[in-house]
Amino acid sequence: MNALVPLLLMFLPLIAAVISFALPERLAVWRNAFNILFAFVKLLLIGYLLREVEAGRSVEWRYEFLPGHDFLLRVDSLALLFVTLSVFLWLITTIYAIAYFGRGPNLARFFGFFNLCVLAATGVAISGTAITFFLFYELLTLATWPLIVHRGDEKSLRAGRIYLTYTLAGSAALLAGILWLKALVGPIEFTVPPDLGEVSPIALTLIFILCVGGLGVKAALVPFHGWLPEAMAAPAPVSALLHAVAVVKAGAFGIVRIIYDVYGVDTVAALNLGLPLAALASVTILYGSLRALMQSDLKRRLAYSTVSQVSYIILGASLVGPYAVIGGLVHLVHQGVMKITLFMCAGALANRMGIKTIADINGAGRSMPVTMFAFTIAALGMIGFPPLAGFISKWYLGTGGLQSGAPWVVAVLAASSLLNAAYFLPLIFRAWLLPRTAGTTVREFASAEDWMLVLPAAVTAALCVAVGVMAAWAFSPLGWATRIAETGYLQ
Amino acid sequence: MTSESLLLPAAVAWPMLLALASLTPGFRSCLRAALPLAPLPALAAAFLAPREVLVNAPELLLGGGGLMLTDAGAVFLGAAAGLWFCAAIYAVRYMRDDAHPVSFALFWNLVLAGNLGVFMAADLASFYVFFALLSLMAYPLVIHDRKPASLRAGTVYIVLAVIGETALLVGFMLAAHVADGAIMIEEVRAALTASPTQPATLWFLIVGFGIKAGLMPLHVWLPVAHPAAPTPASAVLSGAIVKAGIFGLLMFLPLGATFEMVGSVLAFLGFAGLFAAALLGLAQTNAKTVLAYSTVSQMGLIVGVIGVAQAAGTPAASVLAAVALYALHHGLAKGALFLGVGLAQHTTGAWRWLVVMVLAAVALSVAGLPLTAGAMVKEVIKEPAGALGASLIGVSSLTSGLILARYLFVLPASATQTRPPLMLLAPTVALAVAALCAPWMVLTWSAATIDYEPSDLLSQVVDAWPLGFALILAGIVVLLRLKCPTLPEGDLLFLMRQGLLGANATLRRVGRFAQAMATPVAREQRTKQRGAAWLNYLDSLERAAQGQAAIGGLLLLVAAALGAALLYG
Amino acid sequence: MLVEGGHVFAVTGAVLAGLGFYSFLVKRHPIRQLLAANVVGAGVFLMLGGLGRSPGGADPFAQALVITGIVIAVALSALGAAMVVRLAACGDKDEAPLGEKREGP
Amino acid sequence: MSAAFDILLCLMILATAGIALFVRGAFAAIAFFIAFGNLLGLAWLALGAVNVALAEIAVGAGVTGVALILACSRLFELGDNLADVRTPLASRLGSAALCLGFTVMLAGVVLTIPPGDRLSKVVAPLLPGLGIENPVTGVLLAFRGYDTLLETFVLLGALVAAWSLTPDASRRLPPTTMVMTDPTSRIVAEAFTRLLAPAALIIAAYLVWVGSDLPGGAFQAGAVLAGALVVATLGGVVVLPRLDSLAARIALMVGPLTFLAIGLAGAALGGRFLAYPDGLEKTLIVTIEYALAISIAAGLALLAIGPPQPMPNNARADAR
Amino acid sequence: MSPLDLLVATPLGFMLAALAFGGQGRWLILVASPLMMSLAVWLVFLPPDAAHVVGGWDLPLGILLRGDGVARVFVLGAALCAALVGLQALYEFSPQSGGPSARNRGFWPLFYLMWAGANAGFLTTDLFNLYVALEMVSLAGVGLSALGSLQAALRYFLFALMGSLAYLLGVALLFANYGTVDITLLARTAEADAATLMALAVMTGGLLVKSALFPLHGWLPPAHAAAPAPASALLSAIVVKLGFVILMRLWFEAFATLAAPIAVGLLGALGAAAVIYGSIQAMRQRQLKALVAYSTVAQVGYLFVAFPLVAAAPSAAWSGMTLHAVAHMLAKAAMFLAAGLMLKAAPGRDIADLVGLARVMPVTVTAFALAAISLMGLPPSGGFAAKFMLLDAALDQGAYIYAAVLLGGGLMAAVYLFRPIAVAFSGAHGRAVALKAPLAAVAPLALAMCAIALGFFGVAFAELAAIGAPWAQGDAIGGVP
Repeated sequence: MNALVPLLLMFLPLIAAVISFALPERLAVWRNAFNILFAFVKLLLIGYLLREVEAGRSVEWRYEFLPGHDFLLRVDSLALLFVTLSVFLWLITTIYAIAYFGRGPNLARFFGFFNLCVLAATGVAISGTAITFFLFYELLTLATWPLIVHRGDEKSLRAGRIYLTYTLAGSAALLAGILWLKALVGPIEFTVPPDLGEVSPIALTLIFILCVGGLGVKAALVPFHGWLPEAMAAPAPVSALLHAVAVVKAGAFGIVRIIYDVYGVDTVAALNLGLPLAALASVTILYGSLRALMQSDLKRRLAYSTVSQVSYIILGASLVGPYAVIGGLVHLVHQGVMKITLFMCAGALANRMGIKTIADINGAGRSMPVTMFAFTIAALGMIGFPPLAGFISKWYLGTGGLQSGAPWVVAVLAASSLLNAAYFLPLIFRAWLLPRTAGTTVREFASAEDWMLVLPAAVTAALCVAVGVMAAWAFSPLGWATRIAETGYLQ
Repeated sequence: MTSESLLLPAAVAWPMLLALASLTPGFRSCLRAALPLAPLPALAAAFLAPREVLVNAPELLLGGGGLMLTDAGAVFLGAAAGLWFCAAIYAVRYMRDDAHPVSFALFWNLVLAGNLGVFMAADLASFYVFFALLSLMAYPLVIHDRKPASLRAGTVYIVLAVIGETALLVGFMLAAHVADGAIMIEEVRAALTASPTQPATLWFLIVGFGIKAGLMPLHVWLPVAHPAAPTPASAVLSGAIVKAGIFGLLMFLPLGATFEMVGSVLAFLGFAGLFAAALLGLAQTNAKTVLAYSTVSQMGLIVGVIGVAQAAGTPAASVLAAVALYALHHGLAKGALFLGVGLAQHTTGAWRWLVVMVLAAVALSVAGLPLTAGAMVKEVIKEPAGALGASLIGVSSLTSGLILARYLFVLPASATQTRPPLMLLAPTVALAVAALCAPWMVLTWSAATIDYEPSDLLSQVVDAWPLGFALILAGIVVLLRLKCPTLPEGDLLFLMRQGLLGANATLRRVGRFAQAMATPVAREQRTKQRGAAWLNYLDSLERAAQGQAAIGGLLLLVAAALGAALLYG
Repeated sequence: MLVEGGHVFAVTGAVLAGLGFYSFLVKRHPIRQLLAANVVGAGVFLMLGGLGRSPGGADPFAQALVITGIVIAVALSALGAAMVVRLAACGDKDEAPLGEKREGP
Repeated sequence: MSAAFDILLCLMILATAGIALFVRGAFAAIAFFIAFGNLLGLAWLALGAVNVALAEIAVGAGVTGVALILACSRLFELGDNLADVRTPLASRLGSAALCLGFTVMLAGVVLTIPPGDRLSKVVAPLLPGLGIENPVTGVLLAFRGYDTLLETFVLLGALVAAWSLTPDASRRLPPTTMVMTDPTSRIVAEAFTRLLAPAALIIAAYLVWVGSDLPGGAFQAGAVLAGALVVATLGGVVVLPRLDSLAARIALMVGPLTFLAIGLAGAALGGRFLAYPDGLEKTLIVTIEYALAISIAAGLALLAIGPPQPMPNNARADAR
Repeated sequence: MSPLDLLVATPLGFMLAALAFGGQGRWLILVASPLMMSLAVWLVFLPPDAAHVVGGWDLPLGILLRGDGVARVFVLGAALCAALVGLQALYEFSPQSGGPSARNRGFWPLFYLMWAGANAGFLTTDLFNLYVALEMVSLAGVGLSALGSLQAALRYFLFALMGSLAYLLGVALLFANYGTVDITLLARTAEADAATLMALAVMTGGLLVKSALFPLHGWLPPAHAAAPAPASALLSAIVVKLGFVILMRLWFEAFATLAAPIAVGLLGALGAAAVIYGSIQAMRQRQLKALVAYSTVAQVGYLFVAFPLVAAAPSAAWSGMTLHAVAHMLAKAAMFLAAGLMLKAAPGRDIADLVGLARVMPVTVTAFALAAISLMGLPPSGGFAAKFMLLDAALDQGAYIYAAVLLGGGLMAAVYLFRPIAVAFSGAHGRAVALKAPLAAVAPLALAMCAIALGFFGVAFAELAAIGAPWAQGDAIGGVP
């Protein structure tokens, strides 16, 4: 029975995608119902998986799809962390997307590819071998491209073009890296770290650079982050789920896999690859925040903030200390929850009140209080305001940095927090305190649709608070990350 | 977990509950009425709650944390709760026709919760949570009336508050690292005292708490922000919230160990602040600003004493009790004085003289008039301050006397009303009385830790010469109607603002320049010309490939090449 | 090894093939190129025949191959001729093929 | 002596080929090409391959020659003066060097291969089983029957491709009524056809019949018949049917159809595809040969004449 | 009654039937497709050493038909392609779709002729028989491209003629030298003397023209671009592959011992040049079908890049090479059919005219996109599996240049293939008009789905392709029954 669950996890979004593609526009109601239904079923599956993995039973499905290479879907605790995050947030964003679009053109196509994206994201999470990971990693690019060019205007086409140039080049590098490593040590299975003893260090370093470079594109590390702000031309649900959570996390998740499951902690330390990566991540953190400060468009500011926040995860992963790993992993979840709230609120503001730039947000609090409240909580969380999610991950990253002998990490975190405050607080300040200057004033809950538009953001905002406050709870993301770190990597 | 120990979490949870309640529309009407209820559980906790008992919630925050009341904490808690209670009653009447009641009630309660929580936190995480709640949620109070001036003040406040928060976060991380992962405050402090940490950890903590406590160079926001807030809020800001900074220093500085350099610098900054702030206060015209400067100077005194204790390595116990007592007295007194300003606006004639008399009594106590509680607490705090410190404290009564005289002089005249409303008068008087008697009561309770035997009356009077001199000076000024020079509200602030504006302008210019450089348009032209050259080469290659001659010729060429390769292969 | 009878024809076949190739490359008109192709084919078949010569007569297998080759050659040449004529007649009005008259990128 | 004759023959072949390839005028080139074909036939006779000689002269020289001449005449009328545009010297020199090298290498390689009989010793013992003596027909129709089957379909395919070129309008026109333009030559052709036709028919029938034992066979017979047909059309005696007319299609398909049917029958009766049940080989081979002869005749004739021309040719004929 | 013969005889029979029925000949495809598909499937499930001599005449006289791995895979691929292209042609050349009747009548016989020729070529091991099969396929190819542009067809004819003559010359030399034209016998007796080397060189030259490798590709783009969609689909998918299969047989079976690394390296180099040249030209095309045609030139390059990889480590790269060929066959056919439909709906022939097509004809654009995914070698497609196996082999052997070419090629393919897709996705308005017959898009979609499905059956495909492969049997070459 256990082998079937990952397969089911794969087939559900596939069926949903096919249904979404097939149903004509006038049966949109049915399509929405199906999407939400499948999201719930998937959530139940995740619940079952949680119980299984907790009880220690291994859940995997293996099939040799290329001579010498297995297509392995295995749900280990790390995979479960990312899967739970993406499945839960997919449910939220589906509801949000339904409300956001209402009756637009090409929606069947949108929801079809939307489901394919989640299939790819789940696939990335529960892939057991390097080639399976690559397969879903590439599928993610293919599934997200149509969503970026969904509107079909010149801007989104240009964004799509840039997105493709970056991601396809990145995945080519990744493929080269994986295959080169396979040539040296045979096919790579994640939780069975290959013995890299007799492989020449130069080759290992080059392979590491190739793999991390390839993954770095999706994880928006500095030289390769160009596509993320451009991808903001896509509609809000896309930027919310994909460019804040699924796509960007796939890159970071991949890097965690490479560092801990392929190379292993001691090899990375021996080759001292950890520090340069940490340095690159830190540069990205600061650069991202600085560019966010200079942006005048709301979504681009959030995009640059994503660029910097994702590098927290990579920073944590590359510092190879117990606390740093926990910090990185837990930020994987926290950043997802916070950023999706921000994007959903930004989307709701843009959709209902036409707020595009920072100046338009004046007095938004008065006409859309709940959305603005959620936005404020998520923004405060990003800054690291204590009880919220951001603080927990910053705390672990900081102490982790100190623990693995890199005190400058604390300085980076401090500077980044200041920059975060510098570009988030004015937003909150304008929204709540300044009077409404431009644009329409609209009642927040005019129709049922509005409930579905605002509630998701509220739920995720509440999640930010709960995750932060209840951090020490066994089943909180922090508890889960600690368990992963202890069992998985730091015997 | 006896019922009393439940008081601690209740003290914090109750105000938060009220804050949430103020958000629900139904509760709008009795919003302000509920304000005084908020600090009650905390007041009860200060007296009844068992000391040194950890009330922990394992799942919350970083796990293992919780609330615990220490003796000094109890004193601080009691003082703060009392002050909040009176200010709340005052606010009920004072904020009756306020434009933004919901925002005031919401943030008032949140700041209260933060303030109370800081004194009870047992672990780093909860301490940091309450401290952040306290400092960030106070911002809306500062800009409550939305006037441009208060908005500017608010900006300064929030910038420095955020910097303080970040410094504190870094300090806590370094401290936790020194205590290799432990997050309970005692363990952290023990680790700090035991191991010779490099001073960086301490400096971050000092900066973090210094900003809140108004330490000299970091005090710039205080004289600008406190007056901007509505009167009850200013009272609380100066009376209770500033004490959080002091409490933080007490909690985290390794008082047992001797840290020469850190201690002496702290002492110097403290005492410098004591005198400079007072003198700057004289040059102000707004009563609340004068009081704010007086707060800065008093806090300077306390920090100076802590600095000396840190340098000398005196054990923590004695310092804690003395500072707690002093803080108690200063909090209540400053609260009364602030409320007095609001009250003065509403009284004329005979009542006004009564109010002035009460305020004068409190002022004299703060200045250290012998036989008053002020003198007693000054005496008590001289003990850990060392010889130089004690004499400085003695002299300081001159400057504090002057500044308080200035305060009385610039008290705002009343517009119309003759009788002061009871709801405003009662809390001010209550606070004044509390300020004068509470220190004595606390002294008796904690006799074990503080041995204070009042010296005979004559020597006290002799020691009080600076105060006498100050009174004489004030008298002369009043008689000759001399005009004091006036300064803009924030002193250092003015310079910093110019610097900031300049930096911002250059940053924006750099940003525009980088943008221009990287525009893709320029790049595309360049590639176009270069590309055109080999494009037509490609076309000619294609035409040749399709040409007639290619048919046979190329085939034979390829065949020949293959043949050769086969031969020599 | 002395040049036996078969070699004479084989060599002529080879020369014919060479000449045919040269003419194919030099002559621009398709009809002349068809003609050249036929000559090359004939040359190859002659070479095959020559090498298959033995005192007892030509090798039947080779002959069968040659006959099949000749028929195929004629079929193709006829098709080629028809196409040339058709191209000349309609001047290729229907679709402008690519590569020829393309006006650059 | 015969060696001298061979060398002389080869030199003449090379000479005619050279002229055919490089002479300026198109018609002259084709004329010499036909001559070259006949000389080639002689060469095959010298090599002892009578079948091939027949095929070469009838098909190689005959039908190809006719097709090229007709094509040239039509091109001439369509205004393409078949002028030989001179290719630039550089490419001529280049290709000359290339071809020279190629020829020398080829000749060298050929000389290293000792001429000699390859498979005749293998073929000889199997022939009696088939009941035929002519080894070439045996190879063609039995041992390599598969090749021959495919080859007939190639012929058919070429015809279909040629005919699919004609635009719709002229589809219904009969294939170029290539009646001679000036009356005198038409009379000569007409008379000659009257004389030639019956002879050709007899020769063809004889060739097919004798093919199984003596040199001859379907292809040669078909070519002879095709030649006769072409001359008849030129003389106006016979009007070749359109491709989509039933008669033409039946004539064209009878050969491949019978060959395929017999092949499949062989497979169906338990043996293998194209395996003749023993005892019936000769009869089957002969029937196939006859059917093929007819189809090849029709195919080659139609191919030689080429697809119908809507253009001036018919017009002028009617006008006059 | 073995599929080895029927696979050739049946299409010939249908050719005759199509000729006989004339105008109504097009409905025959409805019978022919399922019949041929079942025959191809039957071939796949024959026992591994299934081979027999036509007519019972043993080698060296007779012709050996052998159903080895390569044959089965290519016959199945060709059957799938031809069947579905046939169904599409049913719609394309139907009278109401306005196709001139002459072309209708000409298309079907040539279609079956090509199918028969391809099957004959894949199954036989006799070099002369391969010559005849080559002629059948080239003739049909010329005929089909003549339906498009005569000039391109004439050039293709002359190229093909020259290629065949070169090939014939090689066969003649081999027969003269060894007395046999059968690959299995040659494999045993071949040794590196001058005649054989020259024969191999000249034959390879001829076959390179047939499979349009880079310097000799001149004839392909104009012919494929101008021909009607089903014709260009057949040309790109099947015609190009026969030349390649014969080269595989020559270089890896008949003259495996002679294949000097330098020579194979030269082929690899030409392949790499083809990949780069084809991709760059494809990027510069403005017309959709020209772009797809040049993509064929590039993809053929991949096949020849695989040559040195197979020569060095046959077991690893063999299935990659064959899988790439079959995946290209399916994907290219799907892409040409889809392109044809899209150009019918679009106002012009240029890529810029495809605005808004994704909304108007979603199924066709999806087929085009899926085919593009396979051609780019992006997972989960067959193209990806093939590229992966080749990359795997290349990196195992340390052939980093070829690995770089494979990866770079994939990226360049992405550049030129995403351009039309992006235009199709752009513009909500678009002037395109919806097609009347939505069913027409079923064929390209089915083909594209097969190309994608290949990605999941890499292992099964590898085993199938390895049946009777020259390197698999070690010494037992050519299982003569």
